[in-house]
Order: sequence, then structure tokens, then C-alpha cells
Amino acid sequence: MYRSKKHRLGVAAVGLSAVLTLAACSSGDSEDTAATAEATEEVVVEESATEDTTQEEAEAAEETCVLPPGDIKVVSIDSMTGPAAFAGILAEKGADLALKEINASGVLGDGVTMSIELLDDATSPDEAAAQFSKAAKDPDVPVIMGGVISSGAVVTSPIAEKEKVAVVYTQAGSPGVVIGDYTFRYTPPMDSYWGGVGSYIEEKGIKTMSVLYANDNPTLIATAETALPALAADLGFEILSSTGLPNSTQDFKAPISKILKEDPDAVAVLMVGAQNATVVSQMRESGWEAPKELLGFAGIENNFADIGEAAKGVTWASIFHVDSPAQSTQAFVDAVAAEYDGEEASNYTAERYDATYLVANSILAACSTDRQAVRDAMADLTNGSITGALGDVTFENQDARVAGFVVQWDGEKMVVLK
Amino acid sequence: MLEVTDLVVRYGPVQAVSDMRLTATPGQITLVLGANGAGKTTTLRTICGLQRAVSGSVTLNGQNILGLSPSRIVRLGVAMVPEGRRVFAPLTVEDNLRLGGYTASRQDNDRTMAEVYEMFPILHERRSGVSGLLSGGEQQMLAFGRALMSQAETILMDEPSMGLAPAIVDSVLESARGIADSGKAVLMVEQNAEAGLEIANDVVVVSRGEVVYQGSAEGARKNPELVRAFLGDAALTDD
Amino acid sequence: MVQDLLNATTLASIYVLFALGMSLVWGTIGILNFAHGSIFMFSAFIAYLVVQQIPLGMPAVIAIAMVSGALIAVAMQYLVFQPIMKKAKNPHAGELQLVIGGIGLSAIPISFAQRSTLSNPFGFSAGTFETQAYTIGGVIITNVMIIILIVGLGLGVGTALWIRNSKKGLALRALGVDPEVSAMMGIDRPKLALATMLYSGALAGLAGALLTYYFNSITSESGDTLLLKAFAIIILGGVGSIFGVILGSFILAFAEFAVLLYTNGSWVTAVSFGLLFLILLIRPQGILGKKEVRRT
Amino acid sequence: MMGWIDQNEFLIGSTLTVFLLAISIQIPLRLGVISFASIGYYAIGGYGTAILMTQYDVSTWTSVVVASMAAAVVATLLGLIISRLNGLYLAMATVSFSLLLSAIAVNGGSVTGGAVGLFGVIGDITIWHTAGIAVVIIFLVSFTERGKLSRRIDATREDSQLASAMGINVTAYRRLSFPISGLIGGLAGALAVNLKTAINPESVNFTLVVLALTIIIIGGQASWIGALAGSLFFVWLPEILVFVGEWEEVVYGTLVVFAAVLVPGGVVGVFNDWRHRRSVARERPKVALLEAAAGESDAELTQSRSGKDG
Repeated sequence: MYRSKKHRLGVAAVGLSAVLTLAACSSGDSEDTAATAEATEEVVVEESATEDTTQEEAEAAEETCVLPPGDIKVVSIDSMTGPAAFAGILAEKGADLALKEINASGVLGDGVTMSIELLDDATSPDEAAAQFSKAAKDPDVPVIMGGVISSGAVVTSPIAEKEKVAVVYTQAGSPGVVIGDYTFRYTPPMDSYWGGVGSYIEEKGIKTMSVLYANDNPTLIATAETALPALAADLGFEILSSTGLPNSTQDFKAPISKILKEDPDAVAVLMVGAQNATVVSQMRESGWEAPKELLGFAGIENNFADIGEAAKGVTWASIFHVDSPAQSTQAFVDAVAAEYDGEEASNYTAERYDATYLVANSILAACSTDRQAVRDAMADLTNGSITGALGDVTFENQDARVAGFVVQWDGEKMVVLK
Repeated sequence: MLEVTDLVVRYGPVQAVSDMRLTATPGQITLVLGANGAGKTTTLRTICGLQRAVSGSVTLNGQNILGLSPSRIVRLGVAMVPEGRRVFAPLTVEDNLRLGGYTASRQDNDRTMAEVYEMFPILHERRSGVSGLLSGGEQQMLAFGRALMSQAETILMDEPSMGLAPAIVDSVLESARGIADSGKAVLMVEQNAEAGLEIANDVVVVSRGEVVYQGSAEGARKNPELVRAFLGDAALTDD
Repeated sequence: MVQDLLNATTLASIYVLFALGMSLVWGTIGILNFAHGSIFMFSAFIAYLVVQQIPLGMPAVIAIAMVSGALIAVAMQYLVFQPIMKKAKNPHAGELQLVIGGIGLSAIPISFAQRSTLSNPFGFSAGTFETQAYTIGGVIITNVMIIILIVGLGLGVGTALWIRNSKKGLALRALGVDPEVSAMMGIDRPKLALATMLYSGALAGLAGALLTYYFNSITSESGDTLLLKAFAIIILGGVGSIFGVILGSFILAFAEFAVLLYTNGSWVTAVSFGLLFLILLIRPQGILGKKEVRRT
Repeated sequence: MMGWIDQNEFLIGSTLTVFLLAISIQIPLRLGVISFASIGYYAIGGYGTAILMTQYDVSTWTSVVVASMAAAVVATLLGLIISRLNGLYLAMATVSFSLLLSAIAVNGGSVTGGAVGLFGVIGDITIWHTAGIAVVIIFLVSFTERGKLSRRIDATREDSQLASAMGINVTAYRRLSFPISGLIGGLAGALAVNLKTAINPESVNFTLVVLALTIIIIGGQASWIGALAGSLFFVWLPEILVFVGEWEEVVYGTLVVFAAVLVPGGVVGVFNDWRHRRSVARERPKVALLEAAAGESDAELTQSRSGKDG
């Protein structure tokens, strides 16, 4: 059923970012992906490539799928205020941009538009749950986009399963978020790609490592307690100590002193917010310089503005980078810059942008706003690889996976190492 | 001279004091008698600015002091020895006295403190001790001394004998007499009518917030039945 | 070892700076100020906003933070705490009312700062001050640490001595014991309360600026973390005792340090609450507190 | 109507569980005990239920009952060991008790699920069950707000010495408030975890202490109606404030400040004051007598007592 819309999508995407096309076309086989990668370079080729593969089917389907004119309202629950607002606000920029492109293209059909009702959860799980359950009980809402906080997502996921409405989360990296048929996540959990720094670890000859992590953040716990030990076993380096600290810790002199005594080759800093800046600068003040290494995690760059030079050389794995060679990422980066006054795109924006396209594509593929149809279409789409702002994304049980980049802070910004 | 005329005080809808009239004259003790809840403490609290009045006037040497802040009233010369003494228990005896002299000059403080120590040698003995550890009688002396430190000419005393052993009551009230004799005007509220009348010059009996008897203490002493009648009447409302 | 002791002492000095004003206000004029952390954060935030425009040195940044803190605290006292105290039917009801007022107040600056920074960390990197590290006999000390040690311990001891020996200090102690009798002594409570709040606010501002220098950056929520620790410190030392604040700060800082050094660290939050709970069971008036202190 | 209830099930459920938590704090508060241990009881009830249901496959209702009872037992013990304290010292001790439990939750490994907490607590408690429990508790609590018992409770709070003199066993009353508070607090947590299907350390931290406190003070300390009004207000406030968008927190803070300054008795207190004034006006002569009897330094007490007598 969903395959039938390919043709329309392909054509519509011509004037657009390549993302829509790619997302729709890449239902799993590598030939498709290759064809579309080519297509992004040249519009004409792209169109024909798409037609080549699915012309017959598509033409047959063209007649059958017409979404009824009107507005398709999708609910988005995100943290626009409170401690997670920095991520929520950037994420919604991605959603807005995607939405604008989709509606401008007319891809959904004559007189069909999509709109997003944005609800702020104020970084509170209870508010997220209250709004989610309301949206889930509204039969006119075909699909929901979920917010950035894990503690909210673990509460809203059972509601989605119970009310049988698909939800696509971005961020929300905790276990217990993707729990069944109706829950999808467009942000790969950090522990799934942190291993990307493995090559760097090998290259630098790191043999010993100490870990400092936030013991009240699910994502960072998983990275410190699961991903890192696995990587250590894999690459044969030793983790000398793993110190879990609560987010109320402000002075890190004591754990740093402990680590300095252990004298590892590298220290992994997996803390929350300003703590990263404090740890890194206090490490530097304690004389921690190259060739001693500092490793971080995705998003850590947001905390480095104020310590600048001190964070130079911190290395981590990121799922997104503006200098990524992927065509689709570059198209997205340009679109963000054009839309938002030259702003540099962030991973939060990219994830939500892709997630918004996934939602639109699922509705198109289902050719319906019926919840079950949309969720089935989404399951099919995520069965394969999707190329978008994040580059190539695959899914494991409806949970995103990307290869990621190794990036480093150069004193002012993060740069891709390879 | 302190004059209270037609004073009315309310707690919300409850009238605690109505049409209170009192005078305190230098060198004299004016004793206010009355049952629990008759409005005596409220009157004293109103005079020193801790309680707001509805109407009436309180003047000190002709100047109105009603409605002024407590700290302003102390500066004008009215000091209070509160019910239950209320010394600053964790502070030393000397600190308590220094607080009494908070509004006075350093010279006045030095001089008065010497006088207080002379009057109550036990305070001098225990001047660096924590005042909370003093006995009840000693604390009462400290409260007197503290009030004297302010250089106030009018001193209000709220139940100075309360909770004290009978043996000490006399000596405490003797001290109060001494204070009046030194030229201060003393306005004293007492439950112990008999002991109070021994040292007072004038007596005022209040019941349910109103003055029911006013006259010389001597007269009252000579005619104890009279006072007892009023007190008895007032005491009845206790049940 | 020497390094660890020095680091722990620096942390203790930070705690002193933060808890000093809070303890003073609680122990004397009876306000348990839940907005203290907010004042701390927002003063640093205002200094940050100014530094973003004009690159200033440390003295100017500290001055801005202190003035901001003092003004915010005075405004809070004048607009909220004083009216509550005036209206309170009894001290017990007033106490809770003040706590609630502080909670409401604290939400406002935090929300403003969150909006403005999107909860990202902020610091004074746009200013001209540079952190320098010196190595003396194998021990590393930074110029910020030296300033914190001197200012924190100096102000702590200085304030304690002032409270103990000056006339106004005596008046403040009296207010802490019995506000009503203090008024009978001629102590002008509202005026003294305003002055105390001003001092406490300035201290919060000072702590905010110095901590931002020390940690390099703080966030809108940083004040709340310290608030809970300050409760522990104040009760540990004894409400109303300034030397108690110093003692409490050292105990907490060294206890936390020990936990972080000798365990895997995850129980460090429990240290402050555990100590607080324990001390309340054994010696509720605090280590240096006097039993008779009325304010409960 | 049913549609509306269905749509707002979560908010209604939250209101009810927050209300139970508020009642759990209010009961000791009415006796003059400022205790925030209820957050800890809530944690015990919530985690206990979640652990029993997800790790031991115990049935929903058994889990709820066992976890609430456990909270009551812990509360009783706590009441015994902190009986020496009062005022803000007691408040602080109970805050640290609650936050210690939260630290245990973080460090509890697989039993408590650490920072992630426990999720997938899917039982068979509906909104109607929760509402039913709330009504029963209101019914029981309202008994303590009438007649002789109410006066004894008021006296214990306003002047414990006077209350003792009147023959009220103040210590016993205060001590008894702990298990009751514990049971209701534990129940609140147990029902909340069934509503939310998840619990984590974040949901039992200092923020909840602050929320509970504001609810009681803003709503009113004296009656369950105050707790209900406060719960309604704070749970629904974000819904109401949607139009102010990003300034929600500022508006919230300002409202709390205004309430603290202008309406010390809470929203319900304002209403009671008004009612009270009317009844007092009618009972003037009686009031004067009572006032004289009670002693002027206790005028406040007299006032409230006489109001209820009339």
C-alpha cells in the first residue's frame, strides 16, 4: 500500500530538499539507496531514477491515493521551557522547517496541509503525560511527536501503546521509551554510537581510561556502564575507575584528584550541562594536557562556549555534524542557514526535521490519517534505511542507529576528525 | 507622666480593652489589678507600641505616643518589663543589659550598668554567665535592670511576681519599689493583689477590659473587701 | 594529600560564602530564605549579561554581582518578606508563609535566566580575567582559589566576630532570640532586617561571581543545589551561629570530599542529607548552637 | 462529560494523587507538625508498588495495600525517632529523610532501577478507583474537622501547652499523625505509580516537596477543602496558563508570592474568614465571655474556637 505513493513523493521532492524523496524511496534495498544518492546531485536524474524503479506500480497507485483536502493535525510535545528547553527549542526549529517545506511542496495533495500543534511540557514528566494522554485520546490526531525528556517518555510510551497511536521521539535516550509497536525513536541511543571513538582510542594508543559520569542520567549511565566496558573489552584497554556522580555535584576537585592518582591515558567526561565545563576546566587547571586525552559525548559542545580554549582537544562521537560529507546533511544545513538567519544547524534540529519527514511520509505512505495505517506505514519505512539530515539512519526495533562521527573541540567549535 | 485615656483595643471582632484610663506618675507605682483576660497585658502592650489601638490616646508628658513604633517609644522614655521576664536566654547577663541600653549613649550605659550592678549584686557576679541559667528571681532582676538601662522615665511591669517562689516575691517587689523611689514612674500589672498593694501608691481594678475601680493603694489596703469584691467578680468570669 | 586538603578547604570556603548570608537572615530576622539560591544565580547572571557587552575585570564583575544581589534581596524583603511578617498572626504561621513566599520568588529569576540562556551554562569568559594556576611544592593552586579562600574565610570570620562584638551584632542576636522583646529594647526590626537582607544579598552576589569564576560556568539551576546543602550546613553548625556556618561548611566539604575520594562517589548527595538527619537526631540545636535559641 | 473525563484522565488522576499527598502533609500540619516525610512515604508507596508488581508479579491491589502499609510502618518509626523535634527543625529532618530515600532510589541498582527508575507498571486501577479512595479519605478526614476532635486538634496546633493543660495528650496526637500520614502518603504514591506506569528518583525529589508545601499553603491548611483547592489549582495551572507560554513559571512564581503575602490563610482561609466574621457578629455576647475565659494572650485561639462553637 505505502509503496504506491513513491512516485508522487519523488516528483514532489524535486524542488525540495532531497530528504523527502530519499526517505520515501529507500524501503530497504541498496539499489534504491544508490539511485537516490545519485539523484541528489542532479534533479533530472533523480526523477528518472525514481520512475525507473517504481513507475508501473506508482502510476497504478496514483489514482487510488488522494488524501481528503484539509489540514492534518499532528501533535508535538516538546520541552520549550525548563532545563531541557535548549534542546526543545532547537528541535522545534527542525520541525518547523520540515513542515514548511512539506506544505510548500504540495506533496500531500491538493488542498492537503499538515500542521503541528506544539505543546510545551516545561521539562516536566507530568505535564508531558497530561498533554500526551489528551492528544492520544483525540481521534483526529493521527500520530504524535514526543519530547526530549526520558522521564516524560517512559510515562507517555505506555499511553501510546494503550491508545494505539504511533509516537516518534527525538532524544529521550532512556530504556523504557521504545517499548512496542507504536513507539519509535529517531535519536540513536548514545551507547549505540559512542563506540565510534574506538578508532580514535586505538589511534592514540590509549591503554587505560577513567570514567566520570552523571549517575542520575539514564543515557550517560548506559554509556558509562554498558557501552564503554564493551568497547574496552573490544579494543583491549582498561577502565581504571568509573565514578558516578549526582547532578548536584559542582566541585570536581575530589574525583579529579582520584583520577590523577590513577594516571590513565584518557578520561571520559560524561556529565550534565555546566558540570562538563567545570570538569574539563578543572582538569586543565590540574595540569591535564596532551598527550593525555579527554573524551566527551554528543551535545557536550553546548557547554564549552564559556571555557573555549580549555576544552580544546576534547573528543567525542556525534551523530551529527555540519561538515558531514553526506549530501542530505549539507542540503539540510543550507536550508537551516537560509531559514534561520545563517544559524548553524544542530543535532536536535536535524533529528526533529527528519522525524517530521518520517511522520509526513508515513501519512503519505498510508495514504490515510488512520492511526493504525500510519503506524504500519511508519513501521515499514523504518524497516529500511532512511537518508536525511542525519545522513543514513537505520532502525533496530523502531529505534534509530547511525554510524556517527568522531569530532573534536578545537577551542572554538567542534570539528570532524574523520 | 504617662496618661492613658479612653483606650480601646480589639483583636479582630473581640474587644480586649474598652475605655481604659490610667496615669503613671514619677516616683509612684500605679498598680493594675484584674483577673486573667481582663485586658491588663493588652493595655501595657498597647502603651509600648506592640499592639494597635482602635481609639483613645496615650500621652507621655503631653506628647502623643500612640501609634508610634516600639523602638520610637523606648527612645521617648517608656520601657517594658515583659510578662514572664523574657530575658534573652542564650545571651549573657551583660549582653542583656547592653541590649536594654540599646537606645542610650555609651556613657549612660556605663553609668547605669554600674548602678544596676550595685542594685543587684548577683547580676554582677554572674555578668558573663548565660542569662537562661539564672533563677526566676534573678531573671526578674535582670529584666528590671534591662529596663533601667534604657534611661526611660516610665517603666511598665507586667506581672513581676509571676511564677516566683513566695520568698522571692517580696524582694522582687521591694526592688520595684526602689525603682519608683529613684524617681521613675512605674505602671505595674499584678495578679498578687495583696503583695502588690503593699508597695503601690495607686490602684486601678479592671474587669472585662474596663476600669471598675480606681483609687489610692492605701485606701484599698484599708478596705480590702472593696477590692476583693471587684476581683472576685472578675475572677468569676474565669470559669 | 596536601592538594586534597587545599581543594576541600576551597570548597568549604565556597560553602561559607553561600551559607553565610542565609544563616544570618534565618538566625536573626527569622526568614528561611528559599530564594537565596536564586539571588546567588541571578546576580552572577546579571554580571554575565554586562560582561557580554563590556569586557570587564574581576573587581568590576564582583561589584556588579554584589550590587545586584543586594538590590534583589532588598526588593524581596521590602515587597514580600516584610509584608508577610507584618501580617503574620503568629510566628509559626509566619515562618511557613515566608518559606512559601521565598519559593515563589525563587521561581521568577530562575525562569528569566532559563529563558535567556536556554538553560545553557553561562560564565564570564567575555571578561578580561584569566585563571592562572601556580604550582608550589607540587601543590596546584589557582588565583581564583586564593581569592575564594581569602574572601570566604575572611568574611566568615569577620562576620562572626562582628556579630559577636558589635552593638548591631548584639541587636541581631537579640532579634534571633525574641523579636518582640527586642522591639521593646528599641531595636528597629524592619530597618535592621532590611540591612541584614542587603548584606545577605550582597554576599550571595559575591558567592555567585566567585563561584562562576571557580567553576568557569554555572547554570540557571545552580543555586538550588547549593540551597539544599546550605540547609545542612546551617543546621549542622547551629542556626544563628556564624562560626557554626564555618564549621558546618568544613564538615560538609570534607565529608563530601572523603566520600568522593574513597568511594565510587554515587552516594555523595546522601552525605548532606544524612549528616543533616543525624545531627537533628543527636543534637538538634547544631554543634555550636545554643539550646535555648527560641527560633525552632 | 464522559468524553472530557476520558481526555483529561491523566490530569484528573494527578489531581487526586496530589490531593492525597497534600492530605498526608496536612494531617500532621493541623497538629502543628510541619513534616515533609510524606514525600518519602509517597516514594515508598510508589516504589514498593512498582517493585512488587513488576518484579514479583504481585496483583495490583495487594501491591498497593502492602506498599501503603509499609509506608505507614516507616512513618511510625520515623515519628518515634524524631519526636524530640519541632518547627522548622522537624521540617528539615523530614526533608532530609525524604531526600535520603530519593538517594537510595538512585543507588538502588536493579531493585529501584537507578536513575531510570521502574516503568511498565500496568495494573488495573482506574480513575474511578482512585476517585473512590479519595472520597473515602475525605469522608474520614472530615470527621476530624468537626466537633470536639476538631477543637482538640486546633488547640494542639495553636498552643500545645494550653492544650496539655486542657487534658489533651499532645504527644499522643502528634505521634498518631505519623502512621496516618504515612498510610495516605504511601497510598498516594501507590496510586500515582499506577496512573503514570513509571516512577523514578526525579519524581520524588525536592521539587515535589516544594509543590506539596505550596499546595497546602495556597489552598489552606485547615481543611481538606484547602488541600483539594490547592491540588486543583497547581495541577491545572499549566493548562490554564498555556496562553502565557514561556512565562508560565514567572506567572506561577508571582501567583505564589501574591498568595503568600495577601492570603495567609490560603484560598479556603479567605472564605472561612468571611463566614467566620458573620458567625462571630451574631455571637458577640458569647464571644466576650469566652475571650475573658481563655486569657487575652491566646486571643487568636479564642477567636477560632468561639467561631466554631457558634
